[in-house]
Amino acid sequence: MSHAMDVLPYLVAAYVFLTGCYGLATSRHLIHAVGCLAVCQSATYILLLAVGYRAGGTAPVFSDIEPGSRPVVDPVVQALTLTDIVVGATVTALLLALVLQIAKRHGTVDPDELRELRG
Amino acid sequence: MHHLLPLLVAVPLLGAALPAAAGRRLPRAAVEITGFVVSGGTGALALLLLLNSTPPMTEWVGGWLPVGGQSVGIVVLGDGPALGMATLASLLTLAALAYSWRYFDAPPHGHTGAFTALMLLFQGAMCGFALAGDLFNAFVFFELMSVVAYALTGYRIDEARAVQGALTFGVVNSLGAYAMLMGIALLYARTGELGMSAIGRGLDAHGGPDALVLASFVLVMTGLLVKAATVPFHFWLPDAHAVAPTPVCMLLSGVMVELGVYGAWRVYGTVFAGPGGIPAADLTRALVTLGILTAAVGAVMCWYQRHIKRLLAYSTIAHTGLFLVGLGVLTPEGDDGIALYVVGHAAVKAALFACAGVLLDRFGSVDEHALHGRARSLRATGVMFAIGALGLAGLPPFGTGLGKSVAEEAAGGPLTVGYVLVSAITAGAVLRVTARVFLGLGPRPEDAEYETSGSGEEPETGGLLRRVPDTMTTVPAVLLAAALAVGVAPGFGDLVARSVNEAGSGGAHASAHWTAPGVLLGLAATALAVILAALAVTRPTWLAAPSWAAPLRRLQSGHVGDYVAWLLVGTTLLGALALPGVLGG
Amino acid sequence: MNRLRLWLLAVGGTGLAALLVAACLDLPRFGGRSHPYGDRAVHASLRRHIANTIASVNFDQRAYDTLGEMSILFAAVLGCVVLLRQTRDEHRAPPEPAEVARPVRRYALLVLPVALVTGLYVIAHGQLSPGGGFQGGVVAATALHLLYLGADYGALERVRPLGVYETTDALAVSSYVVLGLAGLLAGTAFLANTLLPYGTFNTLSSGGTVPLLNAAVGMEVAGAATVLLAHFLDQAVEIEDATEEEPGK
Amino acid sequence: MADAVIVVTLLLTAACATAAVTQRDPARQALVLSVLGVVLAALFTVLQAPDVGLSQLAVGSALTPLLIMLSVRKTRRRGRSKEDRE
Repeated sequence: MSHAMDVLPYLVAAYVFLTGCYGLATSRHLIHAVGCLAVCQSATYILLLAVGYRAGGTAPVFSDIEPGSRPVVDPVVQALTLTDIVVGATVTALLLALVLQIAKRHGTVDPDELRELRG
Repeated sequence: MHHLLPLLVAVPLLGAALPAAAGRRLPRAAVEITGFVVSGGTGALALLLLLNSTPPMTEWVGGWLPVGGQSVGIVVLGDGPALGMATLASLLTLAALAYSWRYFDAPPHGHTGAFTALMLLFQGAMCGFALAGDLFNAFVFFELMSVVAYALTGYRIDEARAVQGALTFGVVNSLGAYAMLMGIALLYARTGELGMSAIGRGLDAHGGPDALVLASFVLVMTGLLVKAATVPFHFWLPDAHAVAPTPVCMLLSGVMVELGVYGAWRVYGTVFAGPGGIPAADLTRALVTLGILTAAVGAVMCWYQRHIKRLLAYSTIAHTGLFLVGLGVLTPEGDDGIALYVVGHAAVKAALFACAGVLLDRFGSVDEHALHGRARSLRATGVMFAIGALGLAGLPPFGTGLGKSVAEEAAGGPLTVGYVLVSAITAGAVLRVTARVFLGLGPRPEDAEYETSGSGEEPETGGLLRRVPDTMTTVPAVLLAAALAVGVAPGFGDLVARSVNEAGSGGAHASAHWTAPGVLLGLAATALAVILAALAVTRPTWLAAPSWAAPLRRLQSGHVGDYVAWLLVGTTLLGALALPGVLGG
Repeated sequence: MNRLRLWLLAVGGTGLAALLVAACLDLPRFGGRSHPYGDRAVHASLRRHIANTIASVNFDQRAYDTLGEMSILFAAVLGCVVLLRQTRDEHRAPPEPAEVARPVRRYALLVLPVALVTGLYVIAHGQLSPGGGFQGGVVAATALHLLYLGADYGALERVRPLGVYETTDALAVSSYVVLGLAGLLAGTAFLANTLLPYGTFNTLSSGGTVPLLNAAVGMEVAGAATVLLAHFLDQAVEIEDATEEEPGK
Repeated sequence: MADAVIVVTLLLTAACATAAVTQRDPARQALVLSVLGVVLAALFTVLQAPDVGLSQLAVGSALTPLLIMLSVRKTRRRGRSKEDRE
């Protein structure tokens, strides 16, 4: 158990990333594709936070614990993940806006039926 | 002086935010003048800093100076290449804003400043990315650059193609960015640092490269090479650049793609070049292989386009391949040559897009076949288009020619032939367009089956203007003059070479100037381009698409799922190319 | 499904999977003790009297990243304004006021003020406890849209003058940049947190400029999320295009 | 004990991610994404990142699915009115 535990979170992150890529490549609906991209991005959150975890550590917030009394997990990756989450939401919003316009202009949201921009 | 470095980001951001806050009541002219002043001022500041960049500057944002060699802050770099790219991006933004003065009409109701604000944000993002010395900070500005670019690409929402191209662009680039972030997380896990040079030191301290280093290298490079439109990550580029508004195309093709190449150079040189990183031989193998592939695919596809903006987009891909080859050989001369080449190429390519924009404005079409002979009256634009083509071929004394000749000498051997061929083919395609569209030479070519035509585009001005606005002819003229100046101005080449070598290349100094073989090769490429164009116009059947090119064109399917699959193949390819050194080490 | 794509996906996916798994096996084991940057960040945060280290990293040590992130949000708002604008062939049709079940209405109107206050509280305590500008901003913006559930679209549009939120968004970005520039003008560095006293540890006013930057981000996120949601609601509810207009035409 | 909780949430995350990808109907996918958001928020809290968990709860399980639902509604509405016309 403990040995598998050493790498399990990383493997889950890799798995989530690849799953998202698979969904993105085989998607038949552009909104679904944007959702899959969000799945891909959640892999980055998992990886970042897994990298910063410290066994037995607590959250790096010192409002109710004495500084130095307990080990804390890495605050830097948490800050990075926060940034990443906001970035992800904005990208999703923009892409969805584009999908809406595609639905209007092409009359379809199936990538297989978009017959422009070839060759 | 170094305290001023973050201003290159802050000023355009403020310039974008303040008019947006006040912008609902402001007249259009006020917003546009603000745009000029801000982007021009930032450009001037970048130039000033560039002239003071010896010795290279660094700035710790927030004053978090390192204690005992370690800091908790973000470092911003102020060396020659960083400030050079920031200056290039700023000046080109200024040119694009000037170009869109009359050209770009129809701002969204109640949001007069939206286009200008987005352009300024784009400028700030490009400056921020160029100056980034911290890997996560580079990712943030990379994303900012991407987000603004998606919105700008899809700006003409009435156009079915524009929104499709923008979505493809968005999905592929975002996926690339997430791959890059995975790579950054892996590097952070190994070294516990985010500053590029700190990560480099951390990797070296850990010992030789292993699978972790390889994976992080591949993932980070994937993000950057997607931006640089390297084969097989390149599919999004023609789809996006062909449909974006022309002023935006000038920036996308002129600097954004090159920033991807610059990022790859910077990240390799700072993070992975040490003994704990990727061995030099592997990097050369990876970059030169991908570069050759990119240049070949770009040149072939460029030749067979009829949509003029798409043709120019493929020529950008071809030239990006040449940049990668030049950097991949890892010599100081190669770096110098590519730096000059990038500057010259940016000016030439932006000028060519600006000319294509005039066609779009006059005829509502950028289709080589449909416009056959119709643009005879646009003499000035035709002449500039032809001059731009010669610049693309690297005719001395254009800056592109100088950069190409230096890079050719650094690459040497069969790679030189590649440089000549690729620049000749792309320039030949542009000359062919000139001959058909502006001179009406040759018979009207026949339509092929699997291609994107350039007809039926919406003009980008609201209501047809009586004549071509002066700004739309002045801007390409100035840009072409700048491209010429890069090659002619005495000592400019050496100046660039010195500042590039100071920043990277391990302190070795090389000089960049015209040599006899370089001039001859430039002339040869130009002659070949002229011959190709003449053949294509007079004997269309001789150079018609051969059967082997058809599958290549079919790969460009416009399907976002295909592009994602190719992105995965690309990461695998990159990993395989860089694998031997890791196994041996 | 296209066969070539499946082959590419199989090859590329296998390659990337192999690469990632190999990399995972070389990573330091999960839960390890070595976090040099993290430890330094904790010390720096305590030196500046900021109880929540993450706020310190976001708004002080790596405030420059947050500037970029705010700009991304700002750019996305501008982008959505541009991309979801009403085109010539579209028109607005105010939706019929929908009948809302009384319990739903009561619930929504009850939760709305609570959620808004929670949002503001979360913003204000950013440098003390978990939460801050991002989280609070999103909560406040989403809370506002409970009105749609609780009352109807018209009520929502009345309390939500979009222009004000857009201006708030832009002003918040500007004030963040101006606070950064103030550091530069004071002779230290861009975004330097040296202007204000660091205050008493674990109080609302501790941490120098951190609470100010945090508030700016909170305003920005609330404004941006509201505008984004509003534009999507507009598309989903109000804007109709030619094909939707009259079925028989 | 802590390890066991982490393992469970990790496996749940992987399962939700798989479901979000294989659920091809975008409206249902939005719901699954919302669940994924909650599971991720729980995982982050277990990993001692309450800040990130809160953020993920607000963004990942509320804002993003809401945007997706609104987009689905818009495209569906179009599709329906087109069918009516035919």
